[in-house]
Amino acid sequence: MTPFLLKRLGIGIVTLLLASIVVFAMLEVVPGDPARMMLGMNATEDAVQALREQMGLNQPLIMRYLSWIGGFLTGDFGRSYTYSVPVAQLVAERSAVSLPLALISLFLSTVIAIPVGLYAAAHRGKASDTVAMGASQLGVAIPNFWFALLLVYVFAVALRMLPAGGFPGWGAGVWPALKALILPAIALALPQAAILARVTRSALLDVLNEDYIRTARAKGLPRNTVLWRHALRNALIPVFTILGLQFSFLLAGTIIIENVFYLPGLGRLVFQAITQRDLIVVESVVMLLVATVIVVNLLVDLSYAVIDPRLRNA
Amino acid sequence: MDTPVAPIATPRTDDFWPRAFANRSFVIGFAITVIIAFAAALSFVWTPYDVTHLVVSDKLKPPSAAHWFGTDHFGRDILSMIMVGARNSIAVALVAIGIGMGIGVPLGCWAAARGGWLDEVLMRFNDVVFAFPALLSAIMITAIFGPGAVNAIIAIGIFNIPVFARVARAGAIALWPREFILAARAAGKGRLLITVEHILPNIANLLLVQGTIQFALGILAEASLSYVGLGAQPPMPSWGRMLFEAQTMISIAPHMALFPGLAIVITVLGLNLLGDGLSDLLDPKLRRQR
Amino acid sequence: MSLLEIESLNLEIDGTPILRNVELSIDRGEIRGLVGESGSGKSMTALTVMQLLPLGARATGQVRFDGKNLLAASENEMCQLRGDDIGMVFQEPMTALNPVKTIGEQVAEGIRFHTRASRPEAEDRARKILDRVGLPEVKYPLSRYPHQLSGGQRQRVVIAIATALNPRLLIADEPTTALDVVLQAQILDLLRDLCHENKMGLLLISHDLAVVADMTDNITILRGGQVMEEGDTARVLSEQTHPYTRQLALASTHVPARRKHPLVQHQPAETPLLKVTSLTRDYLGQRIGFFKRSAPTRAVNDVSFSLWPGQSVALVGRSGCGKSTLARMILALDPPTSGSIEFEGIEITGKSEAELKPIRRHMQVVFQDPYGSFDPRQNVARLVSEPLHLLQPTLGSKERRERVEKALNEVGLTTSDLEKYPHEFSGGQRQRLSIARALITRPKLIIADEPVSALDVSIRSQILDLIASLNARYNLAFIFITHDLTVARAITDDVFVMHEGRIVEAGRTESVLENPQSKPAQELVSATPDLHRAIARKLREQG
Amino acid sequence: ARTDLVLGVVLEPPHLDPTAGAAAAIDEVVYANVFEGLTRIDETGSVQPALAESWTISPDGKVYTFKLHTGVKFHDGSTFDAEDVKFSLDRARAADSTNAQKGLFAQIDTVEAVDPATVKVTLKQPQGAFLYNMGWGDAVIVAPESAATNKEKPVGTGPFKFENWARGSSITIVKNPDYWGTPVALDKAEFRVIPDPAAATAAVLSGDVQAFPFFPAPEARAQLEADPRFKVTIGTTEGETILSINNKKPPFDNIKVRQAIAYAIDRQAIIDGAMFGLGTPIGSHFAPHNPAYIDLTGTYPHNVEKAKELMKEAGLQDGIKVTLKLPPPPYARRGGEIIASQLREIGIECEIVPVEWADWLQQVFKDKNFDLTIVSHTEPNDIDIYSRKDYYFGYDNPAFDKVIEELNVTSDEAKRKELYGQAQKILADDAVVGFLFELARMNVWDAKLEGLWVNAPIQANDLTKVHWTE
Ligand SMILES: Nc1ncnc2c1ncn2[C@@H]1O[C@H](COP(=O)(O)OP(=O)(O)OP(=O)(O)O)[C@@H](O)[C@H]1O
Ligand SMILES: Nc1ncnc2c1ncn2[C@@H]1O[C@H](COP(=O)(O)OP(=O)(O)OP(=O)(O)O)[C@@H](O)[C@H]1O
Ligand SMILES: [Mg+2]
Ligand SMILES: [Mg+2]
Repeated sequence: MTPFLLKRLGIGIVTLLLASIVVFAMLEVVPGDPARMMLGMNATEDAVQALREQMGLNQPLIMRYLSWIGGFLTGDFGRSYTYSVPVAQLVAERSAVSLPLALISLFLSTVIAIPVGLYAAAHRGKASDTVAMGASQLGVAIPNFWFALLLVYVFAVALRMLPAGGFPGWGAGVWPALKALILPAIALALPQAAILARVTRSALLDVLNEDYIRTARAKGLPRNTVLWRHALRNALIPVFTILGLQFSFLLAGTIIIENVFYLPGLGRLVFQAITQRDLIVVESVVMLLVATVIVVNLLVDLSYAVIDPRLRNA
Repeated sequence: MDTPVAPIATPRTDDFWPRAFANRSFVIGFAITVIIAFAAALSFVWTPYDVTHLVVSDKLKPPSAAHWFGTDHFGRDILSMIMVGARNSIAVALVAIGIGMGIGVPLGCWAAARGGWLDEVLMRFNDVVFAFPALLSAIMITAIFGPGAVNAIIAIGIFNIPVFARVARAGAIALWPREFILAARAAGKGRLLITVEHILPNIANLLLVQGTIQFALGILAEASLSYVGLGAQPPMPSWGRMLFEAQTMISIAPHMALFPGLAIVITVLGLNLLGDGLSDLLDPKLRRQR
Repeated sequence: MSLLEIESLNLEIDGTPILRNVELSIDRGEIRGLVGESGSGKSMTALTVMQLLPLGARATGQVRFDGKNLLAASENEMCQLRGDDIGMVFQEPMTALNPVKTIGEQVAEGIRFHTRASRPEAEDRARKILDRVGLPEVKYPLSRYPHQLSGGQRQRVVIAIATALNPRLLIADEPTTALDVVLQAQILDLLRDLCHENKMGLLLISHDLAVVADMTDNITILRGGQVMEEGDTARVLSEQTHPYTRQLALASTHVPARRKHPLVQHQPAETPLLKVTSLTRDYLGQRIGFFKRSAPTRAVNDVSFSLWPGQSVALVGRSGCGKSTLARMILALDPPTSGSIEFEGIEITGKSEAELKPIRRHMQVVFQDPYGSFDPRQNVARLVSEPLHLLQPTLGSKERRERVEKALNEVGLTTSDLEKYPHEFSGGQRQRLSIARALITRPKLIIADEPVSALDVSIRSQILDLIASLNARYNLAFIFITHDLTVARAITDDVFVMHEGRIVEAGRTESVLENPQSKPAQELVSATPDLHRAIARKLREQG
Repeated sequence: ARTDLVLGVVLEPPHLDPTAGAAAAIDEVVYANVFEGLTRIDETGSVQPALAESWTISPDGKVYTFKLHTGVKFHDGSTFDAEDVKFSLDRARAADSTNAQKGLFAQIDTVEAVDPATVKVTLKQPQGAFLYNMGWGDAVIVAPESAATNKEKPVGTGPFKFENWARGSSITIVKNPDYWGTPVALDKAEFRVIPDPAAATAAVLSGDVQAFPFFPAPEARAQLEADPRFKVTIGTTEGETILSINNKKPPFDNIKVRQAIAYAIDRQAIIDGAMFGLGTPIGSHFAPHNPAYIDLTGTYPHNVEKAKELMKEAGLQDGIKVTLKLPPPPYARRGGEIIASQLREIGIECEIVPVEWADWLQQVFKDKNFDLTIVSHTEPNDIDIYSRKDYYFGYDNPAFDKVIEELNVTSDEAKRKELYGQAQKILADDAVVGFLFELARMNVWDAKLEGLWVNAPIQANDLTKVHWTE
């Protein structure tokens, strides 16, 4: 267990380090001067230079990388060029939107998908299976931003049930804040739920073909008992794998969905930061996302060991 | 004394089509794919209207006999734009898959053939690429090199590499201990030759099925990128950008959002169904269950 | 009234008839054998009784258990019967247990379901029954997972599950096919004891006549879904009145007519065809720490022997004793940890693929699985010609074709098969293809790793004939890997008995098999079922 | 009546210090609400007194003496006096200043705090627009104590105090109870950032925001006008939207090519297609609502034949390939597509290159690496940019420069008007750039809301007079 963890941790750190170099290098070649960007068309050249100096943009590349990484290690993520507040603060504020959003949609997609997948697998070949899988095919095919648009026009503009977008902040109370996240979470969750339902069903069908299912049935256990007690747990590994992968899709999906709903989340922060050349913010957020993905995958790997005893001493 | 377990599909081409036409997913998926591909191909030689010619006075016309899918805010014919957009989507997704396969499959096969530390290194590298949320990286890539179809292709293609590398490696690793590979080794064939002669043909089905899935994902990815303005650039129409432009006009010209949206949904649906059908047809394990 | 009565049972799957008019009955305490070649419908008969048929199956006729018609029983009623009154053991012990549940859970589960016993009660009973099948609690606690047990132990767990509630009928569908002979004998003994203890009816399904002859009171012979013959085991097998019965019996005891390789004393100066000296192979242990691994497995341990041209030797031993590993090293497909292998006096370890080419052409291989040893995507012409790659200079396409045709002829196939794909052949034909491929470079040595164990008895005898004739015609040397001593006896001159990586006994085949010296060899010999002996014993018992 | 307001803005300010950044988004939040200057610019674009109660100008036009209001306090409680004015102006024109509009202060020679309520500003030369310049957001008065932290926590003298900034989402200001002037009617105002036109439409329709000046989706105009809940107004801006041409780069250094472009452009089609009819065609770089405006749209009327002929005369009958770099706003992106289609008809094939603002500033504005681009010049009265040396469109005409020089030293209104006319005419004749239209400003707000600006002489959301009617 521990050596496995250590190894994964080591790999995770190497991944992060590589990622930091890639991100830094990529952003180094992004055209556009953040200082000029901040001052605009009429700014004089020396004003821009003064600002560059102030922002530390005139130091050599390697120094900037090292001081950035060094800052990272000491918990200092630097200051946003455009907002001139500490990046950590910015990221924390934005995470308070994105993280709940991703978690809610993960939760939504799971509670929709697993029962649907189970039901479809249990009724394989029947009309209800066909309908459920047809719907999931459709769900996979719908771009989430398009679906988001439909949701906004139905629930916000036509029915005026939920806000069309924006985020009042958790300070405004839990319910108003949650209300603002409902539509985006649904838009994010739907395609994921569709994928997950399909995976759940096919994993279950695979498992149901295994010999030990026959053994269990030969004990006299009824079909549903076998499905729940024997099949589901074995089917969880592919399901968890997909859940892990989905998390990174969800994170990326928030970039677009947060734009549609103008939610002040991490996704919009990076998108905006890229267009405004607020490189330090981009770097930090990307690193954060990569780290999250690594941690989530680690958790998924650990969950395998919990599910399957054969993997416990691997 | 027949039908022993064949873990890999047989190359029985003679009965592929009859079986295929009995498979509902395949038939629907194939039909949709053919129609879309035909529309895209047709757009090279003919579209109902010229999509680069703007007739502002004809703007936002609802669907009619003259414009089946209506016109957009510049008075362009939406049907024509969808046809040309199909070309763009297909081209971007196809080339991206080409990049993904072209690099990913050799990498995966190499890792499987060599094993050991090389395998470990290649797969870790894969993990790094995988760890980046793909859309975010695509945005960064297009931010660096500027938006455009070519950069969208590269961005989407790069993220296809680990996918194909994994599929190819998994398929190849399962094949290497098989007896026919041992027999080939006993016949003095080297890793490269065995990979080319035995491994690749035997993982072709896996790759084909994965290919249709990635194709569908590529079309969605292209639409997403175009939607945020980083895909193909005007005057080349693209489905994602059409949707983006339609956004603000949903209440005055819903057809502008409806048709490109449907085009994406139907194409992706078609490809997914095709992939489903193919994997049913090509996977003997599933075949036996039926 | 019998315990189980099957009358005029017909079964169709998706419209294809599988069983036709099957009749079969079992009394309390009776052991009935159900034999037949692969695909004859043995398993389907069993699954019909359990009502666990695949989707799309439709059974008509009568299946009465204790007077109750099972074909008309509801799923609920069947659930009550399964596991309680009727137990079933399946062929594959490796996959028959749920990998994520402990063996305790899996045994107790059925007990709890049927008796509504509390968890501790059920576990207590589980403990008892596991103890009964030879898995005492002290060594094998209930908290073990299946992967922590060996194949034979897993099969014991499966038997424990099936017999936990003392069913009145036990169906065992090839319960030992996946196990080696020693384990097979143990499991069969266990089943027999359970039957006698509880007056349990047992339906024993097997394709091995010897096993059935040894175990059963009555026998039913199935072919193509139809019952060929039925009756008292000893009588049916000794009289062999039905032609198919005779055919089966002959095939399973078939010994090819072959000239024995003479026992010659070789001079030390002569170079043997193959000389293996102190060969050892370790497999890395499992990783148990970041820098630590468990002790390596020594799969082959200090093995030495010589092989002379034209000699046919058997390598026998229990499963996992290192036979295949040894074969792979000789074929230079796996590097040895230490020791040397000389082929015609030339060292082959540590050579590059290019340097090996001339050696490889004289040393070919035939594998166990006649299907898996062919690339399903290549046609016969390409498959069989694959080793021609070894010839220098390379042949023209016409010559290649001639060679392929010749090789096909030698194994009794025709040139019209050239364009076919492996799946278009039967198992026996495929094994012939495999031999043709091995022959095509005119090798001096063929290593055959269990080349007939996947084949039906009738086909097996054909292949053995073929191998024997090739051995004689071309003075081909054979290393024949098998766990089946009958096969070893049939076609080999000498035998090496392997045990835990070592060769523990070597000698002329007859003498070793008649009079084994080492304990492993003795165990092997005594566990090997023998048709004639079994019939003789049966007849004696019946008087 | 209600006393709260949620107002939509398209762009989020990078920070809230108007003296340290060009972004109009800063002024849209803080101008006149949080910060005040010596003067201010009202809805009609004329100069009004603000912190300066009154002023006198020396006869040579070089010395301005401002009389300041007394009893004014900054939001942090510190008092406002002449020293703050001197500090602010000196800071803005210092060498290390990061003021985005340093040019505004270029003519200032000295600033002198005569007494706490009097400031004397001496200019190097007379400057007609000086009082106007002092009304810019970049010239607001800040306190030395808070100047450094204004970016995050702006402290001004205005009728509203900054309260909170939820980054990426909204900025909230509240009534300043200690305001020196007329108190405002609103207790609280929130500026909600909604960059996306579709989201803006949805937000307005759903009532999430009650006012959206400079509404970004002109296509929704008809729909919103038909809805009695809303009041839709169309105001003017100072945004001359032009097809910028790189005058230094062949073949655009040839006036014939520029004229051909001018003839090829169909302004009305662009206004209809890109702005859904919102916008006034212009024929030169001047706002039509300005008294000095002259209509020059007829200089080069839409005439494809003429354009083709000119191309032929320039020897380019076989057509040319050029790039058209487009910044993000819809007027540019949409307008660009239409212009590309119009230029294609005379053989100019445009490759459309969308760029982010950052790239645009770098590539186009700074490096002058472009052929054509579309941009709106939103600074008021900025015709003088054509005389700037090294300005991005590379126009160089001594005759024009002379007119501008003269303008700079003229304060007589009639004379100025005439000079402005001359300048407009020169630009139009030279077809320096493609003059397209004056950006209109579509405002949407709740029908029960009053006091918002219809026109935008400067980019600001002056909330001082805003109130609910019920
Ligand atoms: N799920 C299924 N669907 C359709 N046909 C099947 C299925 N399972 C088995 N069959 C067919 O039924 C026939 C009998 O199969 P069965 O498994 O009973 O044979 P068997 O005698 O047990 O053979 P073996 O010794 O190989 O186990 C075969 O022809 C087989 O192809
Ligand atoms: N690749 C491997 N890695 C680790 N251990 C292995 C490997 N291959 C074989 N072994 C171990 O080496 C031992 C000998 O294996 P081998 O396959 O040679 O046995 P065998 O005699 O051929 O058995 P069988 O009759 O079951 O085929 C076994 O304990 C096996 O678990
Ligand atoms: Mg069977
Ligand atoms: Mg073996």
